[in-house]
Amino acid sequence: MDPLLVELGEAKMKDVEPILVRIEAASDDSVLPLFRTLLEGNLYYIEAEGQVVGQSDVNGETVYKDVFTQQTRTDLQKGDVDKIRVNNKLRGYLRNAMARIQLTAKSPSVRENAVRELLSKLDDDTVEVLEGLYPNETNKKVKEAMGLALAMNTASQTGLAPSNRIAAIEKMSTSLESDVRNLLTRLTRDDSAAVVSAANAALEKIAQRVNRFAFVDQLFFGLSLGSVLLLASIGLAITFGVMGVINMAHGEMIMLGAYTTYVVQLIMPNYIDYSIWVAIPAAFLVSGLMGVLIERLVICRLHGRPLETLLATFGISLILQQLVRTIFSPLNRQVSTPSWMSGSWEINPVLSLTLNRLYILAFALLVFIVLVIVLKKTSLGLNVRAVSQNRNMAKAMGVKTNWVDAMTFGLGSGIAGIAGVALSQLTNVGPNLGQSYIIDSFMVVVFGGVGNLLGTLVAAFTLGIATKFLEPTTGAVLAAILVLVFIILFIQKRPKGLFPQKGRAAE
Amino acid sequence: MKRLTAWFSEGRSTGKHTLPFVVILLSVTILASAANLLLPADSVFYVSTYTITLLGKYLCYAMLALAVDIIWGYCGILSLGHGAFFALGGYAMGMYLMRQIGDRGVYGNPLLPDFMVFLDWKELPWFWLGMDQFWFAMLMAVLVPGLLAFVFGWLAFRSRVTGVYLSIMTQALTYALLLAFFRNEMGFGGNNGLTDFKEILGFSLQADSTRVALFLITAILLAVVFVVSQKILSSRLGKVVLAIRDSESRSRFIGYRTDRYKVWLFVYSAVIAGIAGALYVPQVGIINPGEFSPINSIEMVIWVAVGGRGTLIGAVIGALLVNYAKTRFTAIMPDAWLFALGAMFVLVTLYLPKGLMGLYGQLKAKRNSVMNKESQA
Amino acid sequence: MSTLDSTRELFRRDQVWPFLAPAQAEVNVGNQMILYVEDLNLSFDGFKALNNLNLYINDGELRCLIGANGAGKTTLMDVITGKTQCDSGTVFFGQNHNLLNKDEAEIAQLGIGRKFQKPTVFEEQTVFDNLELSLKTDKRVLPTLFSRLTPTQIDRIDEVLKTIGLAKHRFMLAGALSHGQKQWLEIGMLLVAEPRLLLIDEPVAGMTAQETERTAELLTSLAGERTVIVVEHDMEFVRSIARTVTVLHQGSVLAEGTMDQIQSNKDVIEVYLGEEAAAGEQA
Amino acid sequence: MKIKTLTSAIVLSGATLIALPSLAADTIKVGVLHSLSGTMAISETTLKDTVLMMVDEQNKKGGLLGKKVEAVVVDPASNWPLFAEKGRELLTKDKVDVIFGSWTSVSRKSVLPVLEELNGLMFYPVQYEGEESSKNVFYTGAAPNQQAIPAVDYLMNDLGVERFVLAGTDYVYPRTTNKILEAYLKAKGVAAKDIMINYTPFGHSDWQSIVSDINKFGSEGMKTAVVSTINGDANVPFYKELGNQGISSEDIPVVAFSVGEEELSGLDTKPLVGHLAAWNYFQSVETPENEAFIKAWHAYTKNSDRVTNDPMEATYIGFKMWANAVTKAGTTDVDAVEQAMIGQTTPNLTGGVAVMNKNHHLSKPVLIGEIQDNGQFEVVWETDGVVAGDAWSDFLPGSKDLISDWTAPIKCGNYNTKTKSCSGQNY
Repeated sequence: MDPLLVELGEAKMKDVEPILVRIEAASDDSVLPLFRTLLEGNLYYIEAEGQVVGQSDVNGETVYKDVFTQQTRTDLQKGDVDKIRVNNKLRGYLRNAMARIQLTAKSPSVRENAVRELLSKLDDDTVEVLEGLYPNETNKKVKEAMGLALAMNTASQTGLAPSNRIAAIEKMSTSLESDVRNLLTRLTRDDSAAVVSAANAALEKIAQRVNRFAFVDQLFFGLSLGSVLLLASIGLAITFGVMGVINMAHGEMIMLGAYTTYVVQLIMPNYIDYSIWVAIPAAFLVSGLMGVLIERLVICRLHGRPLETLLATFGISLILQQLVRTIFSPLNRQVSTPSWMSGSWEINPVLSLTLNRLYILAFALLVFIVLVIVLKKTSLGLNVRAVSQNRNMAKAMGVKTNWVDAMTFGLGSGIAGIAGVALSQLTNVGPNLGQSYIIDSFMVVVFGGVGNLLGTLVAAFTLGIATKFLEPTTGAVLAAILVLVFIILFIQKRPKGLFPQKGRAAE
Repeated sequence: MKRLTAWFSEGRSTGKHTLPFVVILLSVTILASAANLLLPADSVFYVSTYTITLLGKYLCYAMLALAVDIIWGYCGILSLGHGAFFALGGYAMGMYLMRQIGDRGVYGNPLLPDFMVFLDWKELPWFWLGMDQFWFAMLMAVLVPGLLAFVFGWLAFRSRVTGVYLSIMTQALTYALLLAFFRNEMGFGGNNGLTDFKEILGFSLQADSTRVALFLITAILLAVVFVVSQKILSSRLGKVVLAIRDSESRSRFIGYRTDRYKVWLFVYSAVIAGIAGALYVPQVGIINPGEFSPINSIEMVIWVAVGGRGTLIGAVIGALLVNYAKTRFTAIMPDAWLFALGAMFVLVTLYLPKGLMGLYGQLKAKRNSVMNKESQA
Repeated sequence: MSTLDSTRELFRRDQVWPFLAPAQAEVNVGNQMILYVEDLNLSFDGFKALNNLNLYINDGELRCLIGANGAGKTTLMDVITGKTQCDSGTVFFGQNHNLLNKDEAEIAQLGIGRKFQKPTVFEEQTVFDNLELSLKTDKRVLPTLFSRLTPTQIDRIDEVLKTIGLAKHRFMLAGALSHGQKQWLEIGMLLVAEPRLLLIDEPVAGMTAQETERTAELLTSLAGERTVIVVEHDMEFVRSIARTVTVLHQGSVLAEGTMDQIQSNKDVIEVYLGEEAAAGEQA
Repeated sequence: MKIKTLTSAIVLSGATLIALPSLAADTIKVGVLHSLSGTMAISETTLKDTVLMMVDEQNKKGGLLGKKVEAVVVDPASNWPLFAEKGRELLTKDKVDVIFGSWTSVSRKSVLPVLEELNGLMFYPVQYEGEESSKNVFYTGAAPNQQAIPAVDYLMNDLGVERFVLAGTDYVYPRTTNKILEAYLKAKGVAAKDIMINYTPFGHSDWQSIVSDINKFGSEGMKTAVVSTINGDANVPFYKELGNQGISSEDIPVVAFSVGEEELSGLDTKPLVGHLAAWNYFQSVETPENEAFIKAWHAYTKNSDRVTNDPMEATYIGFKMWANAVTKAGTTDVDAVEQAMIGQTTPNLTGGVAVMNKNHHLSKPVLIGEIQDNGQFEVVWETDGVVAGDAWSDFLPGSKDLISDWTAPIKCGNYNTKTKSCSGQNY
């Protein structure tokens, strides 16, 4: 083993693969940590000793550990080691090699994944191994996967009798794996007519199911876009809908929230996973306070002049943008995704929902519900509703309208800040972040009906889903244009949006 | 007495700035042009072509501000989409200038503009036909914005979409057009827009004399638009328009079909914006979808707010002043000019709700209040 | 109006086709009746503002409408002037003008003028301009653009200015007038438009006793030549001008007759005067 | 009274606009025409700083022709017509001798007529779509054949890619690049059904459907790669979506032409490891020149975390060559410098020597790098020698007969070799 490691450490990248083949052939599953470390790009070579070592980051410090024994090597410095580099080709090889080794792993899920990984690379050796393992496999799922692999092998053997192959094809037709579909597509060009028709039938059967899942997938995309729109516009629904203030700086409140996330992660670089939980209240406070400040300094002097709040807040948005540009530079800032939010929830081979979007969807709904409760059940909410319906009356009843205005605006802005935390997980954190959402937000609020939170919810999801279902046929740009034109026409038909306020009070 | 009353009610106060404005505008323009063409470049009074082009651009913006003011200051319709009409007028002119290039484009194709050649288009799209004729292109420069304003206005005003809703819808309109013109498939040159113009009516666009001529034409047209708008707004129609701004429902109850008045005024305003756009393009040398961006349209509103809405002269002064400030600021403090610009908007809305003209009016009113009282008695 | 309705309209034999009829056709008051309101229904979010309301007004009459808050007085005016769409029913102006398919401006041009509860005048314009705008003229866009004041029109405005006592303030901005003066200006705007039918909502609110008296005089002098409908809470005022009084209650007509008849009507005493008294005590 | 105020206001503003002619030409002026605000500020401010640093260094070496070099910075604010206006301002008011500027194609197209009218000189430091060669512009960024085509070659030859997704932002650079690549791929025998082309608007942020389409396209049994000409801001959400949908670089590698170190610095790179980019420069390349450059950059910005990137190297090469050409010509006169520029050489920061060709484009090496988890690139492939920039692509029907040659006797930016004629020149 050791001479091979020396070779590995000193080889040029293009010579590495044959060495890895030899390492794989010469060893058992004990080589797994080596391959894994190499795959992650953390394998280093100690030239002086002819040994390899794994590097990892613990609380910001570089630590070296022996790959096989996991013992920490404190004697090594950065200069003593050279990185063993990998490229995509090697990564592909490593992944397959690990799968081959893991076919006999203890955990059934690892075994199943290994089998699925190998579906696309069914060479004779692998098939032989699988055939040996199949009869003794106890876990149902793993056995199914192995059966599928063997069926694929059978189906692709042109030398076998068509009846055997057709039976194998039928077995394959219950699978949604893309490798299965690719194989079946190849089989439709087979010499045997019976095989061709069986493959076609199987493909059709699979296609039906795939289409069903594709629909679910698209629906999820729509809901996810809707949740982003909801988050971006819900703060506006309060400042614009309840207070009648056209806050052009709303987008910048979102931006502040996103930058707050960045700063929080900067302060606690080793606790990225928890940073979101700190960032949410922090962003709420930062944007909320900024909102209160803007309300007290500018907006409270513009009561009853809604169109002029537009101009003043536009000025504010310019100032805020330039402010972050000056403080944080015009470059985008890096916000990391916590590990629990990365990746996706794989329901089956054709349907997987990305976790971050799933969380954001849930988060948007949660924010919405909390907001509704705040407005319906708390005394602040009561005051807010009273002021929005009849300012003078509320004043006469002893409501401190100034205070309520400041709090309402702060609440709306704070929620925009929270939206910024969510958006920082999806898109750029830069000075232009807010700009890209402001128009969409206004569309959502107007479409839903000003002053109606439920309307905002329905409008956000309607627009999100509509956009996503239009996109495949029209392309992203045309879909956006069509949605805008639709809103323009819709407002002509129903000038007060989906859920208008009715009766004399609305006049 | 009667005749006096009639005269009073027709040529009232709003018109008093017209004559001085036209005189100053035209004399400054003519002086600047003469200084550019006749004086040697090293003379102290020489006006560089850069300045001429810059002034020409400002005047286009002033005309655009006039259009915004007519609809916002006088009728209370806050349009956040006037950039769309401006840009459409600009595109009509741009298409004409594009066709004028003829076979002098980089690919030497006599019919197709360069961007169509490298997108591999085989023939001219239908909407480019006829654009090689100056009169037709100019007709389109007013017709297309006018038509769009008519359709949009007819739909919106008839359904009584007002106030904030209308503003947001106009914003949506210009945003939708922005996205559409960005698409290369649309046949308007995508993000790059139309540029690299050579000639207008056979005159080279790079010649000083052409630039000066364009500048003069812009000034004259601005004066014409100013006078015509002044006349319209001081007619009874102008009073109806003001009435609609103050109380639209009352105007309806005394028998005015306010939707038609609003559509009419909206179209008029859009046509002016279109003309401004058509004049703008040959002077700055490029038209691209950026002109449709909602931010631009908001900026126009701000020019008017700074100058003072509800007075035509205010709109012009606002446009000139803000743009001049912008030019200066970007040169003097490139890193901080957005602070200055933003602060200016906030301060003007807070402390000068009627803009600079309002401030001027207040100062004058204070001084004259005593005199007025005497004359009334 | 649905397509079916408009098609039906085409086949009516008692009238010319609507699109052939001149828009400004004279109001046909053949039966001495100028306003027909029949079976009017309207509800806001379940609340029945108008409930099978029937009302007929004679040409040249001065009619007072009274009723408690929410009885439907203002809503009725809203429906007549086209501000609010009703759910069902018919409203005809004379025999030949269906008001329900016209908008506010058309109705105003037919000769129905309205004064609101809260005086609404064009505050940023002078008293003179306010009246000029209300003149009975061609109110289409282009004629308005090229219109000039004729000497007759100026005379007419001067006359009205005198009537409403604002002759001195003709070049004052309307916004600078007192509340009472605004009321007068609004009445003046009605007068100068020479309407056939005037709908006047609480004309004397905010007026001094003297002014109230003058208003009463003015309204009675108008009746005969014009038809006037007045909504008023001030019972003294109503008594001073009314010949016929209609009492509305919960969106329909409760009683109709002379003031004395009304005051002795049992139902009215119960629901209207009773409430009024109660309200008076509270205040 | 009011007339007076008005007159004085207008006269005053007019007077300040009239530039006082610069008193003495004892400095050599370098105009910097990069957006410092607006959407492009993200990319362009770095280049402004680079030019300022180069000016600084030049002055430390004693300036040029015995004179001090002075930078004049203006902000065109990502507003394309403003590029023309500010360009004119630099040339007529500030009388600069050379301009370093522009990033987007449209900004270059906007300022181009002004440069040609006033006979200015500009260095354009960004990779672009080609199809242009002006007497007044030197293109120090990559032309498509110096970036796109080598990258596709690498994908086909080294990674065995058979299917291609050409994804780009909808503007002229991606459109042209993709047109060229499509023609090139078809010439290499790739079937039309194996090429998927997709365009998205600027700043596109919702990539769910497109990434899922790419995933489907890539799971049909043939090795697939994405060739990305997605612009600036849209990249972050694109890569995030790729990572979240579990598309790793081994499954479907993405090779990008607009993603460099600067863009990666705003990105959590862990999910991107292994994706590719093609450039003429990477910060990670270890040469003495590069090390010195990075050191100088960190010292100048007083920030050792600032990264360097390809357009910075292009600016560096452009500035060096211009300084040499001025020295060689002995004057800053545009025509003389233009002729002196052709044939100029400057060592690349990545090794080898860059040469300015007759078509105003550079010969440079092409590198392909894989993204590492530290936000840097690891070079996985490079061309053997330098590749000469091609102003007119051979793969576009409109331009295959065109060449650019700014030396006598042709002296033309778009010379048709078939008709032997020169078209579309503005000077």
